Amino acid sequence: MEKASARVPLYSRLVVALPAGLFVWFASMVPSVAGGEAQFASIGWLPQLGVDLAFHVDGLGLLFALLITGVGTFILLYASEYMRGHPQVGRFTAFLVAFMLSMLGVVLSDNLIVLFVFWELTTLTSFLLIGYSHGDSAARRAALQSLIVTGAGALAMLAGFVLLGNAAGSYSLREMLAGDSDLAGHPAYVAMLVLVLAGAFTKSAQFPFHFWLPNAMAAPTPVSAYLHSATMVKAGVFLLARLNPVLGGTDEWGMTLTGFGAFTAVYSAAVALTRTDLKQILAYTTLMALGVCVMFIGLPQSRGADEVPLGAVAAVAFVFVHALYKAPLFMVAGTIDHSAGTRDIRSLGGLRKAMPWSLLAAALAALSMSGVPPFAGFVGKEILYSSAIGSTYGVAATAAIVTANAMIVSAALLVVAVPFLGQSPATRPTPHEGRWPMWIGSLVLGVAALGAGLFPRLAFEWLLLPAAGAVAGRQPHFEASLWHGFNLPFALSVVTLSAGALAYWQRNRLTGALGSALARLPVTGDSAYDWLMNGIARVSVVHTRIVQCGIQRRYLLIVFATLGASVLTTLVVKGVIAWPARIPDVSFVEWLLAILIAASALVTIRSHSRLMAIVALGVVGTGIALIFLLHGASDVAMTQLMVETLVVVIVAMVLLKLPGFRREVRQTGLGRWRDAIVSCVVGLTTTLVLLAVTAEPSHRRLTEYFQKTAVPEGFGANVVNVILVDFRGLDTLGEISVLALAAVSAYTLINWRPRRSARAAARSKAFPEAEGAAKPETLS
Amino acid sequence: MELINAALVGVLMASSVYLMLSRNLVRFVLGLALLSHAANLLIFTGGGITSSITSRAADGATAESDSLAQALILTAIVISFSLFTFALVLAFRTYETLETVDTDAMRAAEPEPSGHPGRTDPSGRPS
Amino acid sequence: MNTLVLRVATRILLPLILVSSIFMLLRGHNQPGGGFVGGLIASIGFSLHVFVSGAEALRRMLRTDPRWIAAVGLGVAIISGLVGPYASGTPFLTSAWTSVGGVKVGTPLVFDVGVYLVVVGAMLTFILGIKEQG
Amino acid sequence: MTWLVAGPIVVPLSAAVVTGFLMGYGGIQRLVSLCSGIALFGTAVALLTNVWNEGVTAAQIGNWPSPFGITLVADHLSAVLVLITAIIALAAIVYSFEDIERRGLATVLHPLLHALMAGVCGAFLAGDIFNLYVWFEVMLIASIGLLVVGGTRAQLDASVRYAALSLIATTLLLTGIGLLYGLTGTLNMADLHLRVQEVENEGLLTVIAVIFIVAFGIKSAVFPLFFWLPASYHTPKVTVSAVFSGLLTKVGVYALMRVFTLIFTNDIGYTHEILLWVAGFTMVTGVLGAASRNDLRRILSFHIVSQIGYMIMGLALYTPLGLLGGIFYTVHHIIVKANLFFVAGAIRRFGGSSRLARLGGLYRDAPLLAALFFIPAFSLAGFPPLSGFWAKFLLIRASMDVHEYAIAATALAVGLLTAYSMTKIWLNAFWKGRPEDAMPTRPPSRSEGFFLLAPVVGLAAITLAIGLYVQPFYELAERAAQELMHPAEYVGAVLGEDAVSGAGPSPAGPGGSGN
Repeated sequence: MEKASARVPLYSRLVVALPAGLFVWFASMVPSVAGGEAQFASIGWLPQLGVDLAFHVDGLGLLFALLITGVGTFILLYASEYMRGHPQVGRFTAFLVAFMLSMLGVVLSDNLIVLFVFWELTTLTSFLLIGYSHGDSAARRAALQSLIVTGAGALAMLAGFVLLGNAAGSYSLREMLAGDSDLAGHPAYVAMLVLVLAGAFTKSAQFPFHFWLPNAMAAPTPVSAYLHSATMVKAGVFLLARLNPVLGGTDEWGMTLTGFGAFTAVYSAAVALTRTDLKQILAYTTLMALGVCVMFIGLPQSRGADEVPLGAVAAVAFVFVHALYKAPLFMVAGTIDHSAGTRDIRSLGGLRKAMPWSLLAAALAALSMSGVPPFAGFVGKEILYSSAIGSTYGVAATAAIVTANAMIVSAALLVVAVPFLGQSPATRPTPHEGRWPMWIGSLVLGVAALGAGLFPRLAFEWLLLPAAGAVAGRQPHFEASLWHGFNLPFALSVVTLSAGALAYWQRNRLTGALGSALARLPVTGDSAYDWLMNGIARVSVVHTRIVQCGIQRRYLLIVFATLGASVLTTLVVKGVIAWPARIPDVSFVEWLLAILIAASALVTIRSHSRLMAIVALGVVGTGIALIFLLHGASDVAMTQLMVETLVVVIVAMVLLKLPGFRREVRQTGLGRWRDAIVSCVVGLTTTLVLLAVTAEPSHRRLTEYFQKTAVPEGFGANVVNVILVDFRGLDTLGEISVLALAAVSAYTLINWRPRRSARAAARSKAFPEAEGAAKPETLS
Repeated sequence: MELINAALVGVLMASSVYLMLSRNLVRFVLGLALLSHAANLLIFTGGGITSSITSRAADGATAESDSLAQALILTAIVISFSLFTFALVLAFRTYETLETVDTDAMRAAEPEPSGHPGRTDPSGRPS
Repeated sequence: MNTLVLRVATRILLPLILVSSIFMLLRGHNQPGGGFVGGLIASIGFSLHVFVSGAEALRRMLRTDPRWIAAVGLGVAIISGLVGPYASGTPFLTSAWTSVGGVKVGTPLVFDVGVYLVVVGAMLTFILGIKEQG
Repeated sequence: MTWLVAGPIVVPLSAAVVTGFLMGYGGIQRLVSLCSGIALFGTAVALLTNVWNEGVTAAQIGNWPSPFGITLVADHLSAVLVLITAIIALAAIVYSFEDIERRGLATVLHPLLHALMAGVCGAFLAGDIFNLYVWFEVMLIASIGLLVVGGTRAQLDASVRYAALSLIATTLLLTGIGLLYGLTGTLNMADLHLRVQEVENEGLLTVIAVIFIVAFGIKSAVFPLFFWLPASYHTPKVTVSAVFSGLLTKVGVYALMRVFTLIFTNDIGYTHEILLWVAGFTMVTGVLGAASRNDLRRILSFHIVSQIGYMIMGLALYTPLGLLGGIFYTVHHIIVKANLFFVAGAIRRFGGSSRLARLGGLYRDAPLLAALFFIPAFSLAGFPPLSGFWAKFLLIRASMDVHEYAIAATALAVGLLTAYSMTKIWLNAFWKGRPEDAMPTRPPSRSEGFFLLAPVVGLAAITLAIGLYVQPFYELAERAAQELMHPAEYVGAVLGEDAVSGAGPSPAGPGGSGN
């Protein structure tokens, strides 16, 4: 896999400077933001609809921006080495950078629609990144799945944003927060909530939408480390945090978030233990972390407790802690995969000697993950516990979080202890340490986790509390410290660690039990997804086979039936049917003509002889010409007669070359009745509408003008001709264009045929699709 | 007069629709010709021939129906004639190439020739 | 059908029909007639010729592809619509009239000639196309 | 300025005649064709500039006062659509240089293509409903000609279906016009706007409106009248199907927009409700059809149907924002859809097939093509920041503003399925490896690279521009929508200001005895 000899392209190293520079820039904002001064910049994009490219750096945005750029720096460095010798590294790097920038856009947008734009950009770029190994059908499937699942959520979210914007009168988050509109009391509140949560939950892979994330591990490890641990999946968490002051505080919000988050956390922590692929284990622990974040954003604090919004603090702290330990672990997993050739913990072990730096980094991260003092993970866990204890759902929430955490401790041991410290399996290639870019990032982040644990006050005051303030909507007063004394949270920490260690010790028995329990689930998200997609495919095929059957007769039947039915319905509904008031005085000639025409029309229908049909058609045309003549329309009558003559000539010329009607397979009786009914309805409605029109007063304004003007201004006594060549000359121009085009097209059609050999003809009968691809044509 | 003309338009319309619903392409083309006749007569009737008859009764002038309607019909006649002729040629060429005038048997463009309709895997796995 | 009598009759009839078609075209502005009717009459005459003497004979007689006749007709119609406006700066298809020997002559008449040519050209294209094809 | 209004008809029609004469001279014909395309583009730009600066511009053809003569009217909607038409025409001409052999089909292609443009522009500019019919017929015959030249089995089969349904549609339109004329005694659309308000039998007007819905409905391929489109669009040359995909149905949509804002607004609760239902079914049926197909052009064809639904949805909402969204969607769609067909042609050229099962490996072999597919495809699916996102957003917002949640939900769900379809193409044509029995992909020659890809690049650039710099396009659509919602300016430009303010008897004119 690794092509050690391949050069690392210069750009993939240089590009690291971009996130690094951005990190420094964002870091320089920390003091002012922590001091309560948010940065804001805005330019109009579509101001008419209140869509502005507005960016807002407050505590929450800054925390995420620092994580994105900070982790991003190391990821890009790592990727430059990891992707050495792979094809399409340039595209890969570009997508990764594009993803990073989109993610920054998400966390810094002040405008909901702009946020959505960046949100979808992360969807697109992650689609491209997950499908990087596009030769592999699993990667393609995973890419499609993530696009569909997160895309579906995003569309719901867009609807939610529009509702939200309409309710609040603005898409600007700042204005929403500042405004006093009572969104919770809005009639559409529940709809907004559901729609927005659909977006956040799919993106952050909450149960039951979680399944796409483990599948997305088909992506190269740098992508997994970045997108599926530190950043993209956090977008949903970020959104919930961002909207907490706007939409939160209600029972619906609290119950939904806590419920889904807690379930996701416990469920995925359990699944993590049953996996053997390093990346899969880490993916499920990521799901657990996301569940925890969601849960604590929504967790309602019981009244009477102090005014500290502990849930918000806990969620923010955990986001921070998780990013610091998950990215290193993923990167180390990738390094192991790179050097040992496998990620399956069953065939890994004893890497400690070969990969010391990676071991160190992994150990630091795993300790933080397990929440061992004095790492940041410990501090985070303490806050989680005290928040859970003080919540409305005290016991249940605490039980859930302790259970999940205990399993996570076990998972941390699994991913570090087994590959590095365990027995080295007999047969494997000699592992070796990766080059420095592959471990330096993990190490720095691991040390940072340690540092943040040792000096929690620093991290909290500069970063986490401003962020928590943005989540809670008010500034929390919170004293962070490593050591709180022997209290209930600490006791729970001890329980967690021991339970985790115990589970690790008994892991074979435990995973067996968990595995069989999980296998008994009747339906998984993944299988439901497949069922749905196959269902859509099947429905589409059946649906299209019905509507687009390829039989012209049926198309025409539907068109005419639609016409007849819709016009008839409207006639009846609108009560337009009107019979003529008086019995018309119709002359004998008119009667005769009418009967002749009608009879000829019927002959045309019934005739089994082509010649008879042609003659009858000619009679119809001539009869109509006579009607025109009878009413003084001599020009029309003349033209009609001439046209009729030519029609008969041409029809006779063509029709006699075609097979007769007898070869037609007769319709069944039922089909003929159906056709007859549709025809009669169309005919009847036409008659009814025409009668209604003629019953209305007639307007002769235009004709009178033409008659008055034709001679003095048009210099012609034949009004009809003056209309044709002067008053409405443009119509005539179009008309003769039609005539000329029809003639040219017909001529070409007759004289132009694809030249084909007998072989090509045979082939095209078998594959009509392939026709016309590269065939010479000639004008004969 | 308008009653009888309207009825006639209805008959022509119904006949043409019935012809078009046939599976024989030639019948379809004949139906097309009837359809344009129906449309022309409809414009003629709707455009106000009735008033011409009453005016003839009143002042004895020569029958003069709405001249704008006449011009429209003239235009429509020529257009429908062009298209009708083209349709005839098309039917002829189709017969020559596909060797049938039965529209039910014309399957060169539709449906999609595919061994496994709809079974292509969306992710592009070779099936 | 291809009898001597018909042949002779056509030889006499065709010029007559053509003359009457041009007569129809020219009187059209004042009496029933016009470019359409004229063109259609001429086409009927020509198709008679085709039936009697065959397509080849007509082609020889015309000396040009009927498609060009249609194209020329369309061109004439467009140009007639451009002349008047070019002179006066008025919209497309504005008519311009002048008097030649007491007879009013104007672009609408030229337009009608274009119509006539298009009808003849198109009809002959149809008929020759169908006739020549097997 | 009246010249500018007639220009988009006169220029291509003359070009059709001239290129018709040049049928035997491939090289010169091409040059003339290209120059005419550029001239049309120039005219269209000038027209839009004029309309932008001075408002609705009308030309009384033949210098006869309206409503007696024929009027051509360019409001913002018409002018924009004419410009887009010119852009597509130019792209198609360039594309055809490589797509179609010079001495072969191209000789007929150019005259027919220009005639088609004349018909399309004529339909966009017609201020007279019978004139609109005439241009529809010009368009129809030119399009059948383009569809059928080449004469392959599939093309003939497709042409029969196309011709059958289209001829019925235009005859039905003629019927509707005849009835409308009988009822109101006028054909000028501005005049009709005033006359229909005097019609006492409003029910009858609604009946005629329904006839127009059916007639234009067939033309614009809405449910359940769309059959001709998926039956035919995959058969002709790529150049031709690209032009068709961009323009033909949109003329039907335009006609619906025009007629159902200017004339048939007496019973909005009935007619526009019908349109809303039609829109929903059209979206769903089209996208399901696309999901069931496994051939590039067949998939894209069904998507046209689906997206017609969005445009009709904008009209059916009949609010300023709804119409704005519908117009925006139309403009976006024309560019993106034509572009996708162009790309599909390039894929077929380089990848050897247009069947998904026979394609693959283009992501590796033709990265530029991949990028050029990606932009219009995901714009079609409505992903930001491409033009399709705004189009969708505007419509969603418009429908939610008037509490039409069902149609908004449908539009969103269909958007997702569109993304699914586009991804399906992406996965199969680009990401999947080449099938083992397929020929290797062929690198494009220099001329192929230029003529096939230059139009694609240009159109993709427009898509990006609309997406990133949306405000001017929004403003244009807004103005167009305002004019549709408030026809007074349109009517004033055609009939004179008195007609609007008076709304009384009849506009100034010698024969104006009214009723």
